[in-house]
Amino acid sequence: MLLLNHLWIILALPLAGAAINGLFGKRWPQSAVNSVAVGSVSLAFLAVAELVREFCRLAPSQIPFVGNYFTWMIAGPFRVDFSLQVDQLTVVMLLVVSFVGMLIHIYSTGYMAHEGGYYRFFSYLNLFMFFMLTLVMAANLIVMFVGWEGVGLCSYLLIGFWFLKKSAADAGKKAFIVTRIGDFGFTVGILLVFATFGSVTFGDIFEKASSMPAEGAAHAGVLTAICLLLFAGAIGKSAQLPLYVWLPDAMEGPTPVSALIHAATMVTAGVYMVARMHPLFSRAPVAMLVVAIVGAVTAFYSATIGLVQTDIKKVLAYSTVSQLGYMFLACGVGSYAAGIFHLMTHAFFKGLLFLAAGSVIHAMGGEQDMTKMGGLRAKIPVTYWTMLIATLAIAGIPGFAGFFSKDEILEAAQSGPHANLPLWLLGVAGAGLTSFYMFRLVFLTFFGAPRYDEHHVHVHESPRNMTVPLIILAFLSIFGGWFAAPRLVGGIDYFAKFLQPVFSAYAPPMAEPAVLISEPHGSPAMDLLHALVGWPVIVAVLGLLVAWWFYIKNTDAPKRLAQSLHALYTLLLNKYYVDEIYAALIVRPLLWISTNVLWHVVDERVIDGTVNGAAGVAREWGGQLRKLQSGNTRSYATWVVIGAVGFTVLLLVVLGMR
Amino acid sequence: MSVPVSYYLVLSAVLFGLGVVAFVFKRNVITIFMAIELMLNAVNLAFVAFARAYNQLDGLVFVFFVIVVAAAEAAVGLAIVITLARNRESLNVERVNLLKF
Amino acid sequence: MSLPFLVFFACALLAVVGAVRLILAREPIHSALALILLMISLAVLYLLLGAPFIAAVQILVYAGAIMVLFVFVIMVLNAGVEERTDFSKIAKYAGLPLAFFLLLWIAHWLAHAPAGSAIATGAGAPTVAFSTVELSEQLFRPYLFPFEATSILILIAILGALVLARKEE
Amino acid sequence: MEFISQHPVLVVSLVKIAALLFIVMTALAYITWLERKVIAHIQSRRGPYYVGAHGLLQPLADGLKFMFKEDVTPPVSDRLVYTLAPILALSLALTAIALIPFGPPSVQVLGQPVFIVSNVDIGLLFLFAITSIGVYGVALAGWSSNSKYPLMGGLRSSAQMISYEVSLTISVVGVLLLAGTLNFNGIIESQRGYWLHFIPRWHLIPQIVGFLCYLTAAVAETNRIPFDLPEAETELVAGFHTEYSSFKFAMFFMAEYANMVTVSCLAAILFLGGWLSPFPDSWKWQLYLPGAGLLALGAYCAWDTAVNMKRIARLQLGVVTVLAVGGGLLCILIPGAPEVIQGPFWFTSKILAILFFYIWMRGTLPRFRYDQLMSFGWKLLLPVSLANLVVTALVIVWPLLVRHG
Repeated sequence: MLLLNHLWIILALPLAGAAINGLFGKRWPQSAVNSVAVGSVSLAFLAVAELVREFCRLAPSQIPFVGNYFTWMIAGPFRVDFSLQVDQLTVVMLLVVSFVGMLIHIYSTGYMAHEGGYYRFFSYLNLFMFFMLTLVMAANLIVMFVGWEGVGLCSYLLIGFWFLKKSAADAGKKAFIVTRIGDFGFTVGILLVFATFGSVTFGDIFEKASSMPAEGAAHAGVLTAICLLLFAGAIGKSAQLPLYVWLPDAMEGPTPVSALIHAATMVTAGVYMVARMHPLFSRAPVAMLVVAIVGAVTAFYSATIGLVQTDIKKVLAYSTVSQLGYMFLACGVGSYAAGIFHLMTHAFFKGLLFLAAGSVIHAMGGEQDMTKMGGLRAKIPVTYWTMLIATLAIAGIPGFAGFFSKDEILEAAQSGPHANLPLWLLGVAGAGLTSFYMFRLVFLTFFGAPRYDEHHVHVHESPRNMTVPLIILAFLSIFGGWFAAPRLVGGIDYFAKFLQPVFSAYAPPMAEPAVLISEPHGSPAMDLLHALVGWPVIVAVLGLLVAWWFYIKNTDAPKRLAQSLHALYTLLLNKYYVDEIYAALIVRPLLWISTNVLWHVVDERVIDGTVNGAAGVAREWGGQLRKLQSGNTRSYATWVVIGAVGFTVLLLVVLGMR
Repeated sequence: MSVPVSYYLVLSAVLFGLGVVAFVFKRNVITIFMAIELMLNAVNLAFVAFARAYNQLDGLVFVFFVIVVAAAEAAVGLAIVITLARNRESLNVERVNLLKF
Repeated sequence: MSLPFLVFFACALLAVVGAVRLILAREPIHSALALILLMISLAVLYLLLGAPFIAAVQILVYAGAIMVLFVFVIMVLNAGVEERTDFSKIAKYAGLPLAFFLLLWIAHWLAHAPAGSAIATGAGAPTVAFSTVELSEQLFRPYLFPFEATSILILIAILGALVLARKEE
Repeated sequence: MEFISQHPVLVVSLVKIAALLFIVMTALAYITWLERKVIAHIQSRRGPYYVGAHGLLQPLADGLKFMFKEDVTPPVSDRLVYTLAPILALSLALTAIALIPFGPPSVQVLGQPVFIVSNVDIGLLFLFAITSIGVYGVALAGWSSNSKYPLMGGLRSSAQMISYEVSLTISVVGVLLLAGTLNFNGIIESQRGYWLHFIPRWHLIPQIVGFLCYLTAAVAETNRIPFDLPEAETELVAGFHTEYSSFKFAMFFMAEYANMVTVSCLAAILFLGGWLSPFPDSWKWQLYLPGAGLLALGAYCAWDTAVNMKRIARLQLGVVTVLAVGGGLLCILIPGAPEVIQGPFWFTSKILAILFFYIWMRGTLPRFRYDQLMSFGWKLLLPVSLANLVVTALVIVWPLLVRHG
């Protein structure tokens, strides 16, 4: 029970790593920095493993297991303890975060080997791990918020890691500011939670919430408000419509960062939060619906943008957005387990995709434009195979991790308790598009003739410390989803079963717990068949074939299509001009106001005026008083006397002390 | 029949006032120091008078301390005066006006 | 007119004369002498107030040490007649009147002390003198720390005086 | 009249002061005679001889001479201070003596002790207070003469006095610790009793170091050889009183001897048991010692008159003889007189001894150099007296420490 009683160790390890590297790493050799960074995270992972072992020993009554470390703040009824908790959901998140995080750390030691600010990078990375773990282990909203903001900060720092590059710095700022918009909602949500439940601790909140009646669409109340506000935060963090714009730009950061923060962990925080707050969401159908709609629409919408992007990382970014959309869709239709399941598998294959892309970019010497690649299959086989596996996984080809999770989501949307056919259609369409643009990526990158100058670019396979993580993740991208395999033959979804206690604990009476067993279609074989030839699979294969037809069979088709559908093409290519619209509608007015009102009037006139005025007055007085400083001792003495007399008069006359 | 304490206090006040006047109007640094001593003496008298009035010894103790401090002050002050006279060939505070804006 | 009053007024007169002389004298030495006169008469007043120890210390330290130091310095520097420069305006028009105002005010205030208050009642000779033993008790028990502190102060003063007065070669 | 009856203290005190003044003045005069004689004999001369038998009238003559000489006051001098200085010197010197108890307080008239003018509770402190002011006489004299040598002399002497006053005071504190009082009678009483039944419990024995320090410092305080730099003839003509003449000079002169007497008295009181007899009370014959002494003196004078004296001198010495014999007989025959006379007798004899020691030193020792004087005072005398004080304090406090852990 070592770690259960000392949960803080898991947090302390990466924090220590960050501190050490940040403080001393500058003078240390890379090897030292590596050992500190990777070592701390690996230890954290081992700690998590041990924690899981101990966790499994716990009796159901002891779950969630809460460790309270110190009282952080007390203000009247408002009391915040620094407390951490462990339940099945936390365990899943911990495993994903710490394991993927560890792999990416290892990968980074290779990828960043030639970069300046090596120690800085790893210090930030460790810090991120610390905050992410805090986020998932938090036992109350405030601590969770700390982690929430912390990861935001690290994301900002890492996106702008090459802060000399203006685009990178801007991207960092953009990410920070855009997510801040969502966080505002989140903050207000927390306040509202406290106002409603008088506590910020999950346990208390859920207890009180479970006693409240579910709010139907007719009478949406405080719960709905809370959920929507919290979801606003999730939108910002997880880059959903309409706040997704920061994520594509975030690709300015180093690729491992994209993999860790903007694919595997941080961006999924929103999903985790929604799942964590499910007792509230389950009682706010309106909010649920909003979540589902936003998710589905985002999934489809960003997939369409992904179709035409040529920057390899941008494609992956949009696909991330759309996959996150799927997760929210799952939560929205009440199948939190599916959402978390997809979160996990996504962490595996999307992390893998990014790392592989990074490996490609590494091999191409920093080139990110797919139109300048091609034919890399033979030159970097490991990268090719791993990336192919990941693509199959994300495309939802049966047998791979993505298939199971996505299938579960779509099924929940189709025939779950909150089934919603339009959303399901959007999801399926999105799946097709996903499959298309992913295979487009693969074909453009690895197949066909090289479109780059072979004399200048010396393509080379990445070093061992980069390829090994790829292989491990590839393995997981295949088998990571097989917990749910039995379901297809009418068996049990072990993953959902594992999470079931969490999601059924405070489930509202009306809504039965998340799907465990699909409704029987007769024999297991039929079930399997039905699953394998379900719409998701069909559209996935379609997407694959279309991509093949376009980019292998006759490669000039895309251009022709682009010309024939020129308007649509440019629209997509420019991401629906969303950035421009935002700029026109929000950014410019804001800038104008802050320049002409806040800056030139408020700051210059009012504030500076006040300050300078005060200074001027002081100077004026000083100039007058200076004359007293005559250097003549006796005049000083006189002043002393005058003062004494003044005091005496004060005492005797004014205060009348006789 | 003995002298009321208030008489002593009045005397002390008078002396103090004269001390202040001396302090303000004398020019010789040494004399100004003497003026300070005079004021201290006046205060001492008040102390003793009060000690007598309330029959408490603390007043005397304070006088004791005042005298000690006065001694220290005189030692240092006169040392300063000597250096001053050495450097500026004058004891007139009017001449000592470097401490100016 | 009983003896204490006689002594008091005599000494008071001497003291005031001394103070005035201190102001009017132009020779620093005369000022010093005036001050010594004042101190001695104060010592007598202390005796009258029944504080012989303080009286002795007053003469021993003030008249016997401090003023000797003054005289000594005056002699060493051979301080001549102080030249009369014009008063500083502030001193003339503000300081002097204010000082006298202060003076008169306090005097008036004290002279009209409410009868029966501690300072209005008689004090001095007839009542028993403060015993030196008790004073030392006070000095070495409750006031021990300040006492030691003053000793340190004296030490520092000595060092400071040495440093200041040393001729820099 | 009723005022006087209200305050018998005043009357008695005034009488005592008058008597004391008369005695002391004459004593001073004859101390000068004694000094000259002793030094003369040390230097194998005869000393004053012609004015009266054995020059006994010499002091008188000197006094008259001082009276009738012209009193020169330098025109450039600061008149006030110039005249003030000698008065200050002498008056203070004499005032100090008023605190000295010449005999036990038990001897009283009108309920007032006879042998002490004012028995102050903290007499010692007062004595020091007064002597400390004595510096002004010298300093002011030197300054007011407005001439170089006196100024130098004044500076020197004031510096010297300030310096040695410190060690003087500190060397005495040891005795105070032993006695536990500042009152002279108390201090003397604390020395009553005997070690081994015959060694008097004088502070001299435990405080021998203090005693030596005291003597040295005292000599310096009184500006006498070997510390007589203020009036070092060879360097400063006559030091601070160079410009002084006639009676003002006489005043300084007397002041110096008065100071000598004072410090001797102090030494006797503090270290030599004041008016206590050195012999155990059980030895009754000591009651008749004073008378016997006088008779012996008378006898010698008679013999001298008969053998050596001629004409007028015979008469003079005859008078002395009669006085001595008469005094001796009175001291013995009047009932109670021997007891009464005891204290003063022993006290004066002790004072005389110390004075003789002074004169003796003057006759033998050379003069210090100024820097030697200063370094001796600050670097040797002061540390030694301090050490003596500390050791004494420790010895006294030790038992307490042992008892209270």
